[in-house]
Order: sequence, then C-alpha cells, then structure tokens
Amino acid sequence: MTASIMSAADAVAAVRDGDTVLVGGFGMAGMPVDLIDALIEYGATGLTIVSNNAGNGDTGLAALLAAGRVRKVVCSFPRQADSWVFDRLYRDGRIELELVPQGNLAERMRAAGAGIGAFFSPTGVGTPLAEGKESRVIDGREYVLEYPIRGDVALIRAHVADRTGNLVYRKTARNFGPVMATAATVTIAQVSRIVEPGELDPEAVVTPAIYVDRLVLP
Amino acid sequence: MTASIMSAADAVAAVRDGDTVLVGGFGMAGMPVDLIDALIEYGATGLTIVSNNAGNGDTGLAALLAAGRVRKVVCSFPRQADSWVFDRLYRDGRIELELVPQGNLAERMRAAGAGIGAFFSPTGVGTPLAEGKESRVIDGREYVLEYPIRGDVALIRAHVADRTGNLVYRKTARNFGPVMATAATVTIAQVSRIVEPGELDPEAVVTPAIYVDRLVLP
Amino acid sequence: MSLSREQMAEIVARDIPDGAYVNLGIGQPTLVADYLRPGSGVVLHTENGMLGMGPPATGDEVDPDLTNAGKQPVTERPGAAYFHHADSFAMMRGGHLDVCVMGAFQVSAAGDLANWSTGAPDAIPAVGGAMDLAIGARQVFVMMSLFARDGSSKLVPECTYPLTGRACVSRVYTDVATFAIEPGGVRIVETFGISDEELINKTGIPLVPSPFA
Amino acid sequence: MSLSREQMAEIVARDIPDGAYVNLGIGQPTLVADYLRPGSGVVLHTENGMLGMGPPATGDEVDPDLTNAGKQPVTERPGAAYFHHADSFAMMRGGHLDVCVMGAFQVSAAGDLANWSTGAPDAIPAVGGAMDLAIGARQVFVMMSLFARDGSSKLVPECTYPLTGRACVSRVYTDVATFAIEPGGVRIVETFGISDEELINKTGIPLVPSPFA
Repeated sequence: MTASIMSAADAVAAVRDGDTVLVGGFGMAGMPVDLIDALIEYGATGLTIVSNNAGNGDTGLAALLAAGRVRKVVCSFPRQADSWVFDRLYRDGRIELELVPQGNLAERMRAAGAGIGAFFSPTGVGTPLAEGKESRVIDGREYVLEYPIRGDVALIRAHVADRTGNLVYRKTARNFGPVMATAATVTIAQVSRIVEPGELDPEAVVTPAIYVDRLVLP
Repeated sequence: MTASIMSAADAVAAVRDGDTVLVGGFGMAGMPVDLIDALIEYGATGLTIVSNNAGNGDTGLAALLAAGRVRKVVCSFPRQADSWVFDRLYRDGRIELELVPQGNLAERMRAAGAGIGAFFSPTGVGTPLAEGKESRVIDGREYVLEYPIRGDVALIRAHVADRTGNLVYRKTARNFGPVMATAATVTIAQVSRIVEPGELDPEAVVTPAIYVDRLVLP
Repeated sequence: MSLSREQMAEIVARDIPDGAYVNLGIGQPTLVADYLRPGSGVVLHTENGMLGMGPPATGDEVDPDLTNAGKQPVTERPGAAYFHHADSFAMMRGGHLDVCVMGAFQVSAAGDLANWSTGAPDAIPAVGGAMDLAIGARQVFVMMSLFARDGSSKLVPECTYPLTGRACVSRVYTDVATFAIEPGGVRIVETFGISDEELINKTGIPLVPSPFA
Repeated sequence: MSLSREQMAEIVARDIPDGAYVNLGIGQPTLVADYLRPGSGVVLHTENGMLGMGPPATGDEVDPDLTNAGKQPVTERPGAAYFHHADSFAMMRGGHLDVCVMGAFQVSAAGDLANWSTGAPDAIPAVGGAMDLAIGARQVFVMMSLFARDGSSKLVPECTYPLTGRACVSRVYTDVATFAIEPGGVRIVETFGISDEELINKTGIPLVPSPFA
C-alpha cells in the first residue's frame, strides 16, 4: 500500500511491547533521531533493538536504553568512547547483548527481507562469535550458518521520499536504511522532504515504495 | 583496478575454452550484442553460458550456440517461440541444460559475488527442480540449499560508464547486469557512452567500478 | 453463461485491494490490468526489475529497454522504480508483493500449483520466474478455464503435472466458477451457469458450497 | 632506529599496487592514505557504504552525512559511489577489495588475526566490521608495533587472544620489521635496526630470513 504521511508520534505507535525494532544509522549518519525521540515518549517497552551501535552520549538510542525500555541489543559495535549508558546497563546485567559482525548483521537482515531461510557466511569462522553455530566446508572453505534477523518495525532515516514511499538517501547516511526497510513488517522513514510521484528519478530510487509504510517529516 | 577501455575483440579475449560466461539481458533488453558477436568471431569453445534465455532467432546467443561453442546452458527460460537453435541442439542431445528458477539464478550469482557459500531458498521446494537437493525446514517452512554460480567472465550491457568503470543502466535493461558484474572474475560491459569520473551522480551509480574490468563502446 | 477471459479478468481485478502491489503473469493475467479501477493505486511489478509498470507501449512510446516479463514493450508510471534481478526476486521471495496472478495447467485442492511443465518427455522445460512468484506473493490467484480440452477438470484432488509450488494458491478464477482455497477445504465463491453438484462431480473434490448460493 | 607510525604508513603505502581498491581500518591504518602517490589511482572503500572516499573533511566541507568507518567526516572523490551496508559487505565478503590494512593485538605464524577483543572478562565486546574485512579482502595487511608494552611479541606462534579471522593475514608491518606470511612460513621482508636472530628469539617463530639481508 502507498505510504502514509504521519506525525512521528502516530508513526511509532506501530511499536508494541516486546517488539524487535531495527534502527538505522551508523553513528549519527542516518540515525532517525525524531523517531527514536517519539518512541521514548511513546513508552513501548521490553524491546529488542537491532542497530549497528548501542547509543552515544545521553540522547537517542542511549536515552531509550536509559529509560529501561530495551531488553536486548543486537549490534556490531556497542563499545564506544561515549557509550556509557549501554556500558553501565551491560555491566549491571540489565541488558542482553547479541554481538554480530557488521557484515553478518546486514546480511542477516537482507536475508529476512529476501525470503532466504539461512545462509553460510565465511565471516566469524574460527572465532568465539561462531561458537555453537553450525558450520560446513563448501568448496574447501569453512562457513558458518547464519539466520535471518526480522524486525517488527524499522525506524530509518532517508533524504527525500515521494508520496508513494520511494526513498533516496544522502551519502553514507544510506548505510543500514535500505536493508532494514526490507526486513521489517512496518517500515517508518523519517525524511527531510516529500515530493510528488515522478519527481524522483526512477533509475535512482534506492528503496522502492513497496518497502515503506509510514513517512515522517521533521 | 580502473576499468580498461577496449575493442570488443580485445575485451572478449579474456574468455578461455571451457569457461563459464555470464551473459546479461532479458530477451533483447540489456543483451550485450556486440560482445556476443565478438565472442563468436573470437572462437572460444566448450563454454558454459549462464543467461536467462537460451537465444532467440539466429543471431546473438543463438548464433554462438549454432557455432557449436556451447557445451552447457544454465538458464530459466530456454523455450521461446524463436528458440529453434537451442531446441534442435537440445533435442539432438548436443547441449546440456541446467534449468534454474529465475530468482534462484539471480540469487545464486549474487551469492557468488557476495561470498556466500550457499543459501536456503524457498523457491522450487516440492518441485522436480529441487529433486536430489538438500532441504531443510526452518521456522516451519521448507527450503532447498542452493549454491553460488560463479563466472569466469561476465558480458553485460549498461547505459553509461565513467572512465573508472562505474555503471548506470537504462530502465528494465538493468536486469541481470549488476548481479553478473559481481559474480565473474572478469566483467566486460558494453556501454553507449563513457564519461569522466564525477559526471555520474555517486548516489545513482548502480554498479560500482570495483566490479568492472573492461569497457567496450559500440 | 460461462465467462469470457475479459469477464474473468474483471472479476480478478475486483478482488485486488486498492493500493496493492501486484504481479500479473504472462498471458491471460495481463488482461487484469485493463480492469483495475483508475485511482485504485494498484502498483504493478514486473519481475525483470520494475515497480510502477504502465500499460503496453504503442507507437513512439516503444522503447526496447522497457519491457515486461513477456518481453513486450510497456510504459512507466509516475513513481516507478527500477532495480536489478536479484533485488526484484528478493522482493518476490521476501513476501512483499500482495498479489500475483498466474495461469495454470492444474491446481490441487491443497493449493498446489502446476503451470510450468506438462511433463511430456520430449518437451523442452522452461520455468522462468513462476516458481519464485508461486512461493513469494502473499496471495497467489490463478486464472484459467476450469476444463481442459478433453473435458477434464484442471482443479484436481492432486496435481498430476510437475509442481510449480506447494500449497501456494489462495484463489482460482475460472470461466464457470471462482474458488477459495482455505484451511477448511475448497470453497465455491461464485458460479457462472454451473451447479455446485456438477462442480463437485467434475473436480472430484468435496467442495464447500458458497453460503450465498 | 625503529620506525615511526608515519614511516610504517609510508612502507605500507609503497606495497599497495596502483589502482587497487583498499580499505584502511580505523586508527593507525588511516595514516596510509597520506602516503599514497597522487595519481596512483588507489580507490578507498569505507565499509559504511562508499568507494572513492577522499581525505578528512575540514571546515565547511564537514557533512554529518559523509563519514568514514570511524565516524569522522570525510570527503568524496570524483568517481565515488554510495551503496548500502549489505552491498558494502557483499563487496568485502565477496573478495573484491584488493587490500585491507588493519591494526592488531596479535598475528600468528599461520596468519591468524586477533584484533577485536583482549578476552578480558569484564570487557564489553565490540567487533564492528573487522571479521568481515579479515576474511574478505584479497590481501590483509596488519600494521602494529611488534612488541607490546610488556615487551612480549605480538607476532606469535599461536594467538592467545580471541581470533578475528583464521589464516587471513598476508603481511605484517611493524616498527622494527616487515613480515610476509607465506605457505612456507613467515619470511622477514625487511628489518629496521634489529637482527634476524633477535626477531626469531623474541617471536618464538622459525622466521625465514630475507634473501636480501
């Protein structure tokens, strides 16, 4: 269905207690700040957050964590100079962490969006992150079996949308947005601008509208 | 390495007897006609051709088949109104056919380009095309294990290249080109025009230059 | 009193929700596009890499770089997007299309679909994107005549032709009746000049009569 | 006579072929960019979705939407291309990058790499893209000081820290010597003020002396 244009508050009401929420961004680039703020305001709890990092400073994801709304984080790089909120929760045993190599994180969400049941990845073989996982030698190389990561809701940031939901991004702020959009039941995109259908070059659309349910302007 | 601009004849000299050659196009849209003609002229033989179709009429892929250069075809849709060259060779037992559902064909090449060892696909489960293949139930759904299809050489057609090898395509002529470019050791792109680096919008590049080795103008 | 292909297309179109993302298979299903209500917001997908496909191209509109899955020239609607084959089939396989409409040789009572091969020993097999569509779309609608030339039913207790996909069809639109394949069995949705008894006899399936018969 | 970080970066840059596609890891490896010959045609990849990354951005160039893997603002070169994370890591995992340069805690004689965790029980683990880079690039160069603060060698017979990747490192650039990890063993390529004997003693590895020593 064609995407609906909504307020951030209305849009994030798609999130239910216990949901898995995919959150775009790599550091601040592509981080859907308004949607995260609305989610904090909204109050859903017991969430699993899938994102590359686990929050910086005291705002955004870190604030969501600090508010006690997150049960588990699935990410590649939680530890950063300013990740004190996550660090404290983790050390206190108050948050669960599934550490996933960045490429497996992206590919597992891609698999969810692409209807792939599981895939053999060469990443992580022989490391502690492959322990307990099924492995197999194919054509002389060892691989680890990885499963899809599906989201109930994806919160992403893009640059411009058309009214139907087609999205383009800006520079490296593209990062996880396009793959998360494919992997969630409901995808909510925070964008800077919404134009009429036909105003985006069809050759340059990065996320086709089929993957986008709700659009939010700043 | 930055792509080299060559004649079609010089470019296809990358093909060796017995090679697997990925050939872009869906019908005529995106078919690298000049490269196929050069390959016929060049004379490499014992080839495995991976392409969506198995040639139409008496030109292009059909002419390559008619010249006896092709040992095996891997494709999704060989039988067409005008596929008489393939039909005759196949009925005479002079060409091998591996029939692959179109989505598995694309995904198996994507897997080759993406370093995935194998993947569980829901396509083809319970059909004759899954017979003898490993299958597995994951989360209540049955999947078949599919392996990568790698090419020694890919022959594709794009619209505009920049001098480093970045490619953009035109409309549905994009089809298999981008995924084949990732899946071959040597990728040769026939393009309509070559521009200077910086003239293509970096947000709209479909095939980054890293996947393109040789560029051929008409 | 049985339906023409155009009438069947109209009935299929009626069951496609506004705003749905839809793939219309090669052949008869392409007729459905003619009966989509203008303003319905239905977006057509073609597996060779496009959302927002418009009507067939004619005259100067014909562009060899813009074709549908049947390799016929088509047009582009505002809001269209192009993507490559792996992305297009990821979209299908990932369950993002709301509806696909396909022809069939046979459909079984369990919703098994057979539409790619008659299994004839000398036939040259060709499957295209049919198996991907069959398992990918959220709803698979089949459009076919109910009876083959020899009078046998193409809605069958078990398919005898090689399968395209298992338990994937949700609706079967034929010239004499429309069927819904549901967990409780095959339900007759609507008939066109044929009795429930005849349908049950000819298909050999314990069809559930329409509540509105 | 041991090398500064800048001198190490210069030596690494010397070994990167013209026109190579290269990923420079966070930290010390980013220095290598300063020593690539202008006109070398080397193209820098950053795993957060870009080929054709330029030097760090300063002043008005700073754009929060254009950063490197260390989340620092960078610039774009003519011929750049952007792509999403799954495509970026497919590029890495698929073996399309010619070289990546990373730091390390330890490298083993077999080319095993340990650079993401010291295994300390209270440490918060973080891996980022290191494991994908380790197994993805055609050649993995490591840049590190040879000796830890306690004087122990970081080139070791077997890694004691948790691995990032197995048998993936091809060259190790250190402040006192450069090593090539080859099927026949670890070869000393070049030394800077240290003897082969001392290297063999301190690493505990039967190093193959450089033929040019």
